[in-house]
This record gives sequence, structure tokens and C-alpha cells, in this order.
Amino acid sequence: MSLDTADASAASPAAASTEDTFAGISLRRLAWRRLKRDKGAMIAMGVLILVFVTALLAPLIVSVLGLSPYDFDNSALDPALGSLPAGSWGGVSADHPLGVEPLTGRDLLARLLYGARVSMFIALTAVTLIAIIGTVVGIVAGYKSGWVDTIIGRSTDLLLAFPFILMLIALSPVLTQRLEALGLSPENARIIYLVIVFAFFGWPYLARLIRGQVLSLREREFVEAAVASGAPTRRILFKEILPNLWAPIIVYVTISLPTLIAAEAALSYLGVGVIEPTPSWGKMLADSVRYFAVVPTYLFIPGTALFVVVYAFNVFGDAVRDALDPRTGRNLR
Amino acid sequence: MTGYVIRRLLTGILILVLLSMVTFLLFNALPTDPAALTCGKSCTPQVIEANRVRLGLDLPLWQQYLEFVKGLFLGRTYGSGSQTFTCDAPALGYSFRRGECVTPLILGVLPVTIYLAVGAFILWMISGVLLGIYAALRRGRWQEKATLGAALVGYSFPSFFIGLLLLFFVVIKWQLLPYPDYVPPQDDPVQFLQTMILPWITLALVFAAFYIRLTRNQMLETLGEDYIRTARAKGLPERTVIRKHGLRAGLTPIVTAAGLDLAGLLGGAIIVESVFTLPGLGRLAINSVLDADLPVITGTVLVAGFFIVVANIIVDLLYAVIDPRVRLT
Amino acid sequence: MTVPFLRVEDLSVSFPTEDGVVTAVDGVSFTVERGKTLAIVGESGSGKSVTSQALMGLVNKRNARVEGQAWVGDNELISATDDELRKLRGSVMSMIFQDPFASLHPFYRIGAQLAEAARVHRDLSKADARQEVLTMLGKVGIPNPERRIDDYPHQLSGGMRQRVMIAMALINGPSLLIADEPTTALDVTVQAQIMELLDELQDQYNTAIILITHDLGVVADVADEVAVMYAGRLVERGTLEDIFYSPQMPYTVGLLSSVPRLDAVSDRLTPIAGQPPSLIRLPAGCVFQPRCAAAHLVPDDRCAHERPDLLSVSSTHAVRCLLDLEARERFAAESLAAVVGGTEEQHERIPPSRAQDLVKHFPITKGAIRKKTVGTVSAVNSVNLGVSAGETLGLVGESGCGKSTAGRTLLKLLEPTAGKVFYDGRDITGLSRKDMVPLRRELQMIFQDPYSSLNPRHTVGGIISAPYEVQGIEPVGGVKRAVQETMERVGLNPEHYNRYPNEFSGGQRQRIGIARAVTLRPKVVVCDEPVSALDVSIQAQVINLLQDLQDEFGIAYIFVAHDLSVVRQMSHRVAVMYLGSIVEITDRHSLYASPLHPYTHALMSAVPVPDPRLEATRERIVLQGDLPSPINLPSGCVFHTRCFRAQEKCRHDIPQLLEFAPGHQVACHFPIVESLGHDLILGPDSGIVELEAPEVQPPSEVIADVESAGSSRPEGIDYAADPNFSEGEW
Amino acid sequence: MGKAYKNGLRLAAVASVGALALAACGGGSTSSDASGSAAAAGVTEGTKGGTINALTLSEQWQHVDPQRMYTGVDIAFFTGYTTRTLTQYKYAPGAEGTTIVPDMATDLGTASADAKTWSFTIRDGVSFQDGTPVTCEDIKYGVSRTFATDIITDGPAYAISYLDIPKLEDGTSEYKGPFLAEGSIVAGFDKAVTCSEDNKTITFKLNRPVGDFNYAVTLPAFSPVPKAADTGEKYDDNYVATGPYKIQEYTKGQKMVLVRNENWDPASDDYHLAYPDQIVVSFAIDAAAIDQRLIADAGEDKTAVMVGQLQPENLATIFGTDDPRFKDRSVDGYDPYVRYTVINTQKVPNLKQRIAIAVAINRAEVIAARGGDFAGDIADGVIKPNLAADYAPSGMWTDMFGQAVPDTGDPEFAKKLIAESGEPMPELTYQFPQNPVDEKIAASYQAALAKAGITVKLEPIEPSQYYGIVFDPEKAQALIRSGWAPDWQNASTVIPELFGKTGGFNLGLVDDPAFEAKVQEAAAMTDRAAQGKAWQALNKEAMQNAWVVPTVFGKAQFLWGSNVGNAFLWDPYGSMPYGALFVKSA
Repeated sequence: MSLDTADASAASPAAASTEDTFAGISLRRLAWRRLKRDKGAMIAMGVLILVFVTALLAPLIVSVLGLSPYDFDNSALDPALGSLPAGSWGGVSADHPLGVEPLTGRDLLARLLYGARVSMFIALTAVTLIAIIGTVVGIVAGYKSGWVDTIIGRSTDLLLAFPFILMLIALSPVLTQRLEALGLSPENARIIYLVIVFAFFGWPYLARLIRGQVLSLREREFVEAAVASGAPTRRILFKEILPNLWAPIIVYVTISLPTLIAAEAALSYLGVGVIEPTPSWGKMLADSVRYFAVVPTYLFIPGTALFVVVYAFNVFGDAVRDALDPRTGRNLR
Repeated sequence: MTGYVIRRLLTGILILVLLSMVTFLLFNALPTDPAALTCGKSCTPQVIEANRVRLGLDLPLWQQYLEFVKGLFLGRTYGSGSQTFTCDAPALGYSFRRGECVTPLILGVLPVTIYLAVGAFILWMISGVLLGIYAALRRGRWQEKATLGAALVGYSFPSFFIGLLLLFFVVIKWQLLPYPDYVPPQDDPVQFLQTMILPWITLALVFAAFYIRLTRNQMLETLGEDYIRTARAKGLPERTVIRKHGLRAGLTPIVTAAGLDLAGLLGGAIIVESVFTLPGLGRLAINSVLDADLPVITGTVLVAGFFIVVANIIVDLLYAVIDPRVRLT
Repeated sequence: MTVPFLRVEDLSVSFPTEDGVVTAVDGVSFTVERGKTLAIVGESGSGKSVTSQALMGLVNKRNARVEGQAWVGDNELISATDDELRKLRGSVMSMIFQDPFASLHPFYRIGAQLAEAARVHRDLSKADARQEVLTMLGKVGIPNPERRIDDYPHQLSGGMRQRVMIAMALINGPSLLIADEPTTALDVTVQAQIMELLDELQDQYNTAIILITHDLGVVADVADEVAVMYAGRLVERGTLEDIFYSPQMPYTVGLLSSVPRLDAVSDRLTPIAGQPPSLIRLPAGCVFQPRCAAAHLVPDDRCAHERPDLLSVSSTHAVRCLLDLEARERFAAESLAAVVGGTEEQHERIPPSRAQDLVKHFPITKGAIRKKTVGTVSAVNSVNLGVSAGETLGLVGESGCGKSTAGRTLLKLLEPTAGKVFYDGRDITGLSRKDMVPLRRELQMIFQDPYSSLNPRHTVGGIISAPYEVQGIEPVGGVKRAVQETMERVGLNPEHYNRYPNEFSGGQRQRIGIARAVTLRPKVVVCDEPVSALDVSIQAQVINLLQDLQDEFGIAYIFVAHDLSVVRQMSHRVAVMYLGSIVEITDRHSLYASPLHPYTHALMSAVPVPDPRLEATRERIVLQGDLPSPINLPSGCVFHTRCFRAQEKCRHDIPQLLEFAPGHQVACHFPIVESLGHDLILGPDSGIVELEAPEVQPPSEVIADVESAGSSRPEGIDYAADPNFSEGEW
Repeated sequence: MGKAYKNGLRLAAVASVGALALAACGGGSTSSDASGSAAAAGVTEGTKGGTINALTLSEQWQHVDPQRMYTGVDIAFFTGYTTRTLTQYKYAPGAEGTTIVPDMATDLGTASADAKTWSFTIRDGVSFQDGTPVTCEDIKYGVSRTFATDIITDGPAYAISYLDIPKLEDGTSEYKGPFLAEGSIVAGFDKAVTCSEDNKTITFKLNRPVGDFNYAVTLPAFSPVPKAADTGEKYDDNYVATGPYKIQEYTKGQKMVLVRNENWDPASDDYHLAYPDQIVVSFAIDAAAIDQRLIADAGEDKTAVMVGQLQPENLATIFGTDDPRFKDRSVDGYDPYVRYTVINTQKVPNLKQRIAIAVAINRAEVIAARGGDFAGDIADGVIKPNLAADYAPSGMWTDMFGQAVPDTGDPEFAKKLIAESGEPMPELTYQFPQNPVDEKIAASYQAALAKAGITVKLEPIEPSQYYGIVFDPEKAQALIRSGWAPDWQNASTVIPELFGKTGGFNLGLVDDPAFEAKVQEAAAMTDRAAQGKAWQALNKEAMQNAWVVPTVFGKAQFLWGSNVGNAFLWDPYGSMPYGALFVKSA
């Protein structure tokens, strides 16, 4: 589009040189140092670590507490109330610290902990796939202009033209049955399905982002320097360019994670997400909304958990972005 | 410019064609026999076979696809003998589950979705952009922190959760509004507003949060540009600097996001329509998925895709109008 | 004595940051009178821009503390309210900025932006404002103002944009104009246009000008008074004569001696050692002390402990230095004496690397799916170059002339569209990327931007050792040792092996880039504007380093730069490029002493020399207009559109590169042979008409390597070709 | 044969619990001398005027086309308002509601001695909504449409199975309906259904004695369609009314508005009460919303009725306390359903293993998951106590298997049985329609059977595809969730259907010749008391074979607006008596 800026870089060094005066440290340590200074981010990180650890150790915690996410407990229900939890606060008791699920009497704390595992697993796996596919495709498209870029560009256009949520829902019966045909159990098939479609429809965004970054990175002189020293393409892509993409990738990942957790919940709400007996926060929330008026705690427990984690991710993600963005904070102006 | 528009339209059409092909293929990969779905309970293999022929489901897939495309332009006639009926062009197919042509079915629910999307769009654009600017202008002060903090909270609530909370508090607990029960605005404007206000707020809350952040970042970036300094150096009042020089440049990227978000919603705000049981495109879509109503699924996906493709083109053109540097070639 | 129009007293600006308080401007005082120009000189970070922005009220007071006093006429600026300042801005005082690309609003037509500036301060009707804008555009030399007024900024060239900026600044006839590096982003020919324009307009409006610049040549050209800033302080202040002919502050002396000069050659520049200090952790004593070559002359280490005051030397001259007057003057005289003098040496070696008929075109493509070529950028057209071991070939020209492209094509970083590239006698044109790998060891490159040329995610060690890794070379003693040796050689602390580039200053980074390029002891290094991003003092350090390395390792440099002074300092031979073609090529002495091509001539006359007296007497040829687009090259001689000697012939016939004097080739129908004096062997005004039986070699053998060509013709003269004869084969 | 489960499942899928549709199977004693003028005897006299609002989760009615209509609520609704049938069930609570009264016919029909020929005479003044009188030919045409099974889908097939028309080799009728231009053999149909000279009396010739054929004609499938207005597939949208109301607006997914049909002559109709001026159906309302609106009982919702059932989470609010707000506008009673789980005999041929499954299931959890006390009672067979004559406790959970089986299941007993079975227990798959309640029951099954060492895989199925899959022997798995309501007040519509070789609902693929013989024998019995004993025995035998595991004898709960009169649980369709509803103060 513009030729006129091609040579503009020839003589405007002044902007960059203000950083000269700072004896710096590595970018990673710098980012970390900035991150550490952000109290909100540290709290958010604490929350997230706590959630991860409890999710990871859920079986242990649950068995120590003598709970089970799957066992029905009719004794905690009141048949005369249509199987609502017996007692106040949604059936809170010594046996069930957070109360029980109506109709089944399953323990809410145990399900919350196990649900975290499922929600986190889906979000983390999907985001990993997105990061890998999006990065590789983005790098290739950005570095290899020409028909490779054109084809990748058109494919992402096509994918982005798909109404995402609609496709997620519409494809669910088709794909889960295919997955089950491969021998997966239905509950696992749903989880894998969610991971696959999240990844499938999620990577184009990252690929575009990465492609844009690569387009500008490959004009950077250090890439030319690598070419000038005879480095093969592979080395240029993965040793020279890739390390410079960590910041956008990390930022994208931290933005995507809460979105994916919320998306899993929304799909479960719509009835195409995780299925019984697997607990997930979305599933719990979907079930609980109907009990809002009669058992409010049932709604608030998974709702609060979901909100806190998504919020923590968002706070943390913002902080990471700020920390990784060289433009924020440390300029003289 | 004209050449660009034509080329963009052609690419858009290409994408729609690909979209329709992929959709068609994907959904015909359903394990259920579409012909079997047309004949109800008292079904015999003979009836299924007869219906298969009647619906053209016996043809190879590519031929079915061609029939579908033909139907888009020429309309489509189903059935045989005395019991034929026609879906007028542009025919997206015929739903045997609902006994209706898909196009009028979609057109029937589209207004609801349009009202929902446009109303929410206006709400969130106004609130999001204004608050975003506000935050940008109060950079580093508590007002910015408060605005952004609130935005982050809004951003962190899943939309269905916000919707349900609103529904339960506003409608059930406090009974400030009657239960949402959609009527077209021309029938009963008051009830229409009563029904739409919560869905609008729900969507607006979710999106406004995003737009506050986006606008603030864009504004800060723009306000750091050299030409803003030039405008100040000219002695322009701060108000003019921000309104005339800052806003226009700062808001340009927001056009892209806004256009695509609106298009996405026009393709069906599935979650909000479900929460508030609005009879819109999204609800139609999810119901047809649960019904395995293939023609309707294909139709809604295509219509939603159409909105996205068109929005992309419009956004690009708009961009060229706003930013004279963008040359459409 | 009248009260000066602008008075600044004890101005300080400080910013609190995460790392501490940055005092960007510390107690600066100066005055400027109407019609006079004060130049504020200093390296980046010296506080000169912040000073000007503080005066304009453009420093955000929420982020910064501004103290002191400043009067424009009767208006005190520092204590003024935002609104009072706003009313002064654009009317009484106005400002132009460095980057004309970013300083105009991209969305509004220039006419509207100008009119806005006028109407905000004056009650003008739209029509009147437009009329005024048209007049103003005419005054700043925009051709066809009626047509241009409705252009958007992006439709204008950089020079035109800067003219628009000037028009905007002057539209309300301000009494004070602050020009912040107004020509830094522009080519030297355009810089000359702009400086001339400012000069004219100053006379017209009787404006006081504060010119902020790092270019001492520009200062010598236009300033009346000079203020030198260092680390936020004014370290010396005086008239032009004071500063250039009796500089007192060792820093000023250092600046003057470290600038490569167009008008003089020295074997070696005298750089200022070290780096500018961090504004957060300033030295306790004189801020310049750590770098000061004269600090040891002051007894008791006072410089390290005592902050000197700005003391008057004469009524016009003040300096901040603890050295006594006599010592200062002695120091200055000694330092500056080294600037002039130097020898020309001849290199007669076989060129290891050369290009023949090199053509590089970039297709302009269109279409999303099926790319079709709709045009071609002719970056390089039939260029012949060669460089010998131990020799530096300078390649100069304005931005966009194809010099970088030529350099890169020579290294096969770009694939030539036509022509051949030879290395070590071997045609390497068709070699694949893989086949090139072993050659890469001997062909290296040094890049312009020390920020972009180092991968920020790699350690210094990783960056410098990359060539070893790629080439699979395991030096004796290990890679790390070899790298550390190189680091030491280029002046880096080997202990910084594991640090990241962002921990280094621009100059140090450029050393890292140089270390990477030379660590494998290459034979040929293309240096692409290696010092243009550096401050003057650092620039000199790097130039010296490059020269030392050449002497030590016998490297051949192809030195691409736009700065003729730097090229002169560095090069043995110089090729001048214009729009993808070499218009003149010869040894530096001949070129600078007697440029034959009108373009070279104009280029050199456009470069301001840091010598006010010389500047005052120099005749200047200001080229008109901008560089034509390389997409549609002018017919005939590509330079004819801007050439002051162009005639009808130039429109049609493409001039060939011919040898007009020994080793001096020029592509021009009407070269400035007047300057050639006794070497001239051609007819006085024809350029190409009379020939002595030329020994025409087959074109494929004619390379632009003067030495080798010269050596084959012992007479060392007399070579020119008949264009009719050779046309079509060149 | 009526199952009409589809609608319920689909609704359930979207958000709600359980099935609410009910089979189009009436029942009760035949009293052909019932007086036509007694139509309103079972209900209070109402006031005219006002609007009744019906709220439903469904996007649309399953069908409006009378020949395709087969869902309980649909029939209850349309026969109450727009569609006249020859006979119809009386509007009355309790057992009285299952008696039939004449509607379009002058009486309850005249049967020949062998009950193979039935005649009905149309009353004077019966007309379509355009004023054209309804004739015998219109009814005959309507009945003929049933045979066009490719277009007239989903409807009951009584006409096809009862009418005396020759069958083709593949078992289908030789007559293929009125839509085929050629190739259909009309003669047989014309012989089986005849009209009198005055076109007022219609006579059906049946291929077997059907003593209660006048119950069958309560189905709209036997109602008239004007040939000229028949648009085949599209008649679902362009229905021509005969009742006191006609369709003014029908926007699927939004609403239907019924207004008075000015060509309906009250003099010709003793059955319809036609109190309100207008009936508005709002579609696609969230089940929770319907409940909340009716609980709130505000504004227009005071005259609202629910088409579905109350959601379990709200039952405690309404019935748990003696809240006077709900006392007079709610009902909690038995529906016609028995819910059970089929054990596929092809997948689990070993009897001991089937019994092991039955005893391992935790029925208490199933009831709890269905809503505790409101779900119903623990079932011990497929015959429900409503079928008074045919029901007797089977003893399944007390001594049938040699020891009592607690409601919570007995995993140890199950393990013992598996050990005795001599074969390893196969891995089982449980198929169920995907909805919140069945999912939880599935989870309970999985857990309970796991305690007995039985591995169960879950296979949730999109509700719309559920029966399509489980009816396919290739796709049917070991355990299949199901439910059944009798078509008649006679277990002859239960045992043969569920366990007979040709039974229409033999999901377990039971193939037991000895049992089959006993079924045939019982079906042929004319002594109702003896027949009842026979069904009781067969029910017990089926349980002994553990072909199914009965879980719940179901209950239903409704709530309606405080300004609605004549609302109660109407037994024949397990729904509101729509035609009797009125607005108390309009």
C-alpha cells in the first residue's frame, strides 16, 4: 500500500534512544519485576495458583474430607420438598461443607473441586492447541508470503466467517458421535469435542496476530543478520522470530483462558457442553439457575467460583500485558 | 475503489460459497438419516424411501448442493403429484420438522434478533465509548482505575450469568418488570421495551466492558501521537484537540471491532436469546440443532456467515472513508 | 540594551518515574531576541526537546514538575494557566517538530489543518482563512497551492509536509518559533531547502527562532547564538563565533572534534569517550566529568566532586567548567588541530567482491488471490561496483536512491533481477541459499538500527556466537572464548556475555552488531548506515572502530550512508547513487575536491559544514523538488527533472558512466568539468563529444573498479565512450 | 399404540424435566347410552368472555393438521376449541372424565352385533369455519388422509389397522391415500368407509371386532377435512376449523391466537362450552419463566394456564407448605405413565444378570432425582394402579427374587446373582434422552451398578433422535430409558405392546413364544375380570423375567392463574380440560 514509508526509517533514531540511559536487565526479568509490583496481579496469581493446586489435588482433598463428587446422598434431601436439600443454606452440614445438589444430594464442594479440574483441563488444553497451531500457522504465513500466505489467509477468513457459537452447537452431535465411535466414553467425548472445536475456531485469531507480528519482525534487521550469516529458514523462524513472539502469545493465552472457561460454561448452559456425571462449573451453573429462588447457594457457589477465576485471569492477563508491553511505564515522558 | 468493492464482494461471495459447502458437508455427515427424520413415528422403510426421493435426498451430495444453490436463486419446488409446494427464492430449504420454508422462517425471527442486536449495540457503543474516553482522559487517576475495574468485573461475568442474575433479581425477586414475553414493537411498544430492556442491558454490559477497555487504549495511543502535540501547539482548546483530533483517529479501529461484533450478534445472540427466551435467530438455531433440523441449521449458519462477511466488507469500506490514508486497491 | 524577547530563567523540568526522579532540564537560562536564532545543541537525552516543550506548555504538568521562569514578551509562561498558554501557542509562539510524517493529522486535509490554526486565534471567515492558507502555502514554497490545499498529508513528500508544518507554525505570524530538529528526518537536499526557507521567513517575520538540533553543520549555517546542553544542563552558551572558534567546554570541543567533516579529512576522529550518563544517577560533580578528556587537568579531582557554575567568559560567552581559562583554550586548540590533516593512500588490490550490471526491481503486486504485477520499483538499475580487500567503498545518496538495496544485493541477501554478482572471482549470482552458506562466512553485514538489528531475546553471547553455530565452526578454545575476544576487540566488556541487548546503549549495541559481523573475520562487510542512528560522540567512536578493524583484518567495506561527511571520513572511494543508478564514482579526494556530476555537486553544497565562516561564504546549490518516484523513472537522465544544468538532450538520452579523469567516472551529459582543472581531457563544454580513441572493453568487463581499470591503462587517463557506440549494451 | 413421546422429550431437552405429553389413549367403561346434553355436567357453569392465556415451552404445536395430531395436550387443546370429533371425553375431574360423550355425532355411535361395523350420524348445523356444512364425505376424506403415510406423518394409525381394507404383501394397506395421482387402489377404502344417501351418516367396516371403536373416534384423525382446502403438507398451517374457535394467528415460536368462529352454531353442539372470547398461546417461554409467572399470578397471567408441568424445583414452594396462594389453583395427581428401564434381552440374555441389574438399581435415587414425593411412587410393574382391574402388586421388590430388595438397591445381592449366572457380566450401555433429570438418573445408575461390579457406559441421545435410535435394533443398547401410558383403560394396550413379539414398543426385543401364547390368550378373553387376572399374572411374569426394571408410577403437577375457572387434571389426556376453562371475572 505504501511505498513512501519504505525509507522513512532511515533517519529517525531519536525516539528509541531515551532508553539508552537505563542499564537494563533481561526482558523476562523486567516483566517479572513489573508484574511483582502490581499488587492486584499478585493477588490474582495467588488465586489462580490456589485454584490450580486444588484442582490438581482435588481427588486427594476430597478423599481426605471424606466426600465424593459422584455419590448420591438421599439422606441430605427432603423428599417432601421435591428433593431439595434438607436443612438451611442448601444443605450445609458437617458431611457437606458447601451443601448438596438438589435431586441427587451430591456434595457441592467435591463437585466444585472436580469441576475445576474439568473446566481448567478444557481451557488449558484448548489454549495450548490454539497457541501451537496459531503460532506455527501465523509464523509460516507471515514469513512465507506468496501463495502459502494467501491460502492461509483465505482459510482464516473462512473460519472467521463461521458463526462460532452456532457452529459449536451445531457440530456437537456430529462430532461427539464421531468421537464416541473412536471409543471415547460420551463424557470424555464431550470434553474432547469442546477442546477440539475451541482450538479449531480459536487459532485463526492468534494466527492473524502472529502473522502481523512476523510481518514486522521479519523486516527487523536481526532477521536479515541471521540470513546474512547463512542461517537456514528453520533457525530463523524458530530461533530468531519465535522468541520474539512470546509476549503476544502469552498475552493472547491469558486473554483466551478466561474466555474459554466462560465459553465452556455457556455451552454447558445451552446443553451442549459437558455431560453427567462429569462435573464442570458451567454444568453446575446451568443446573443451578433453576434453583435460584429456592436454593440460592447452589447458584452462587459455582457462579462465584467462575467469576472469581475469570476475573483473576483477566486481572492477571492485563498485568502480564502491561508488563510485557515495552511501551508502558518506563519511558521518560 | 469500485474495483476494490467488486473484488471484495467477489471474495465475500467466494467465502459464502465455501461456507455453504462446508456447512452442507458437515451437516450431512450427521449419523441420522435426514429422510428418516421427515416421516415421524409410524414410519416404514417404504415411506422413508419415498420421502428421500421426494426431497431429493437420494441424489449424490454434490447434486443436492447444486439443487440447494439453484434454490437460492430460483426458488425450489418440493413434492410430487398434486401435493407440491414451492419455497420462493432465495430458498434456503424446507424444514419438514416445522413444515415451513427456511427462508420465511428465518425472516420471521430476524427482526427480533435485529432489534436485540441493534438496541444493545447502541447502548454499549454509547456507554462503552464514552466511559472509555472518560477513562483515557483521567489517566492515572482514581476515576480511570474505577472505570477500568468496573469494566473488568463486567467483562468477567459470563453473559448468561449476567442475564440470569438480572432476570432473577429484576423480574422475580423485585418484580420491577414483567416476565419477558416478546411482542413486536408495532403491536405493543411498552411490552416490547419491557421485554427487550434486560436483554439489551445484558449484552450491553458484556460488550461495554470490552469497549471501555478498547476505547481507552485506543485513545491513549492516539493522544500520544505527534499530531496531537501539533494540535496543542497550534493553540487549539483541549476540548477540540480531543474531540476533533483525538476521537476520530482513536475511534477508527473501534469501527472494525464494532462492525464485526454487531454482525456476530445479528447472526444470533444465542445465549441471551436463550436466557430471555426471545424468539430470534439464535434460538431458532439452537432449537433446530436440538431437533436435528438440518435445513434450518444450514440456513441459520449461512445467514449468520452472510452477516459476518458483509460486515467485513462494510468495515473495510468504512475504514477507507474514515482514514484517507487507506487506499482501496 | 533592550530586553530580549524571550527570557528563560532557571528552568527545570523533572519527571517522577518508576526508577526515580528524572531531571530532564536543570536550571537552564537563556535569551533570544527577535530576528535572531538560538541553536540549542546536544545529544539525545540532553534535555533540549524537553526545554522547548516546557516553554510551549506541552509538558504534561501532571507527570512533570516545571520550575523557573520564562517570559515571551510580557507573558510569563511557567506560571501561566493552561488557557493563557493555549492562547499564546500558535499565535505568539509556535513550534515545528522533527517528524513531519507523524506531526500532521492523517485524517484531515492540510488546508483544513492550516485554516484551523488560523481561525483558532483570529476571527476569520472560512473563505478568508482559505485565502490566507493559500498565501501561506505559496510562501513556504508549495508549488500549486490551489491544488495542494486539499491534499491529505500522506499525499505529500516529507519535505512538503515539513513545509506545511512551517506554514502552520507561521500562519499567525508568531514572534517566537521553536524548531525541534526540523530537518533530521529529511534528506540533505531537502534539509537545505527547509533551512533556506526558515531563513527567508525569519527575515520576513522578524521571528525569534530556537533551533534544536544535534547537527553542528546546521548550527553553523543558521544560528546566531548557540547553547550547548548536556545531561539536562546548559554547559556552554555563546555566539556562533564563540562556540565554533573558541569553544571552552571540553564537551563542546569534543563534539566539534568528533564530527566527521566534509571540508576536511583526518585520519582519525577524536571521539568523546564513554556514554551519556543516566539522568537518574548523575555524577556527583561535573556531569561531564566521567567522559571529560580534560578533567585530569583540574587538580584535586575537583571535577568529580564539585558542580561547576555557568560562568561568563565574555559578554556573550558563558561556560560551565572548572578548568581555568588558559587550560581550556589550550585543550581546545590541541583537540581541534587534530581535525584537519590526513593522507590519501592508494589501494591497488583485486576486488574480491563486485557486481556487474546489477539490476534489482521490486514488483508491485495487486490482487488478493492471483497476484499480478502492476508496476515495478526500479531500486537498482545496471550498477557496477567492486571493492578490494582493505578498501572502503562509500555508497551515498538520498533515501530511496537504492544504495541499501545495492549493498544487500551484493551480499545476495536480495536476489538480483538481472546482472551478476562475483565474489572472489566466482559468479555467485545463481547460487542457492544453501550454496551461499559457506560464503556467508566471508560476506557480512552491519546494520543501521542498533535496536532492530539485535534480537532482543538473545544474549549478547548468543548473538555474536550465532555465526559460529550456523557455520558449524568450532574455534580453538571454544566459541565462548572466541566471542569474548571479539567483544573485547570491539570495546565491549567480555563479562557482559550473558546480558541482553536492552541492557546496552545504542553505541554499545552497534558494537555488538559489529562484533557479530567481524567475529568470523569476513573479507567483505556491507555497512548499511552503521552510524546514522548514533549520537555524534558515539558515531565517532564507531567510525574509529570500523577503521581499526579494517586495518587489522584487511576487511573490504561497502559503506552505505546518506551522510557525505561520514562517507568522506570512512571511504577510500565513493560512489554516488541517484534513483538506482551510479552517477559518479571516484576516490574520495577527487570526489570531494571536484565533484563532476551536478547531483554530487548539489548534494555536497547542501551539507552544512560545522564552520560558520566557511558556511557564510559557501555557495549553495539548492535542488528543487523531491526525488521522483522510482516506479516511474524519468526518461533520459534520471536526474534531469531536478538538474540545474539540464538541457533538452538530458530528457532523451541516458548518459553513460564514463571516465572523465583518471579513476573518476561520471554519468552526465554536461558534467561540471570546470572544477576538474588540469585533469580535464575532454572538450570544455560537451562532456561527451570529443573522445580520444577509447579503449573500449566489452561492456561485460567494464566494472566500476577504478583501480583495476586504471592499472590496465598506465596512462591513467583518457577514457570515455561514445554513447552512440555503446548504447544498448550498457 | 399411542406413544406420542416426542414432544415431551423435545421440550425436556430444552430446559425442563420429564415428558408432559400424553398418549391419545382414552379408557374407561363403555356406556353408549350416555346423554349428549350432559356435556357440562362434570364442571361448574362458567362466565363468557375474556382471554385464556396458555403458556408453553414448545416452539409450536406438534401438529394442527387433525390427521397428524397425536400428542395428548395437542388433542386436548384442539378438540376443546377448534376441532370437532365424532365423540369426545367428558369434561370432568376424576374417573368421570374418562367417559365419552357425543360431539359432532348425534350419539355414541351404533355398532353391529359383532362390533365389526360402526355408524355415526352427524348432527344438523355442523359446519366448517367458512359456513359450509360438514358432511360424511368430509369425514371420509379426512380419514383417507391417514393412509398417505408419506405426507401425513406422526398421526395415529387406527384407521389403517382397523378398517377392512386389503393389505399388500409387505403388510401395508393397499390404499395409499388421496394424494397420489394414480396407482392407488381406492375401491377397498370406498368399501370400508361409506356414506349414507343424505351424506349424514358415516359407516366404518372393521376387519375385527372393536367394541370400543367409539373411543377411537375421539381422535381428531377421524375428523373432517374439506377436500378443496387440503394442502397436504401445508394443511398444518392452513387448518379449517369446525369448533367454536378458529385460528386467527399462528406464528411458530411466538404465539397462536384463537378467536370465536362465527359460523359455529351452538345449537349443533352440546359438548363445547366456549366460554372465553379468545385463547392466546404463547410459545417458547422458558419453563422456569412459566412457573414464575404463574406463581406471581400478576396481570394477564391471572388467566393463564400452563401447557406443561411444574418444574420440580418449584414443587416445594407450591405444595410443600399450605400456602393459600396456591391452594385453589394447583393440582398434584397421578398421570398415566409408568417409567421404567428396558433391559435388552439381546444384549443381556442371561436372566440372573438381568435380575442382578434390576436389584442393583437405586430406585430411591431415581425417585429423588425425579423430584422426591412429587415424582410418584416406586413402581413394581408396568401396570399402574390406575388400571384398577388389571393391577395387582407384583411382589417384585418383596419376595419375587427370594429376598426383599430395598429401595436403595442391593448390590451384594446383585453380586451374588452375577456369580450365580455363570457368565461374566458384559459391559452395559445406558441410553437416555439428554435432559437434566435423565442425566442425573443415568449417573445414579452408573454409580449404583458400579457398586455391584457392573460397568455402565452412558449414551445420552439428542431427544429429537432418541426413539429413532433406540428403536433401531442395530443401535439399541443394553439399557434403555422408557415410559409408557396405556392406550386404553385396559392392559391389552400395555403387556402386548411392551413384551409381545409384534408389540409396537418392544424395545427389549423380547421373543418368548410361551409368553406370547399367553398374551394372545388373554387378549382374546371376553371376560374382563378373568382378563384382568391374566394381565396381572403376565405383568408378574414379565417382572420375573426382568425384561424391564420399573421405577416410578408417575405424578403430574399443574398450576394456573387465580382467575381461571374449571381447571383440573383431566384424566384422559393428563392435561387441563382446555375446552372447559373460563375466565372467572372477565
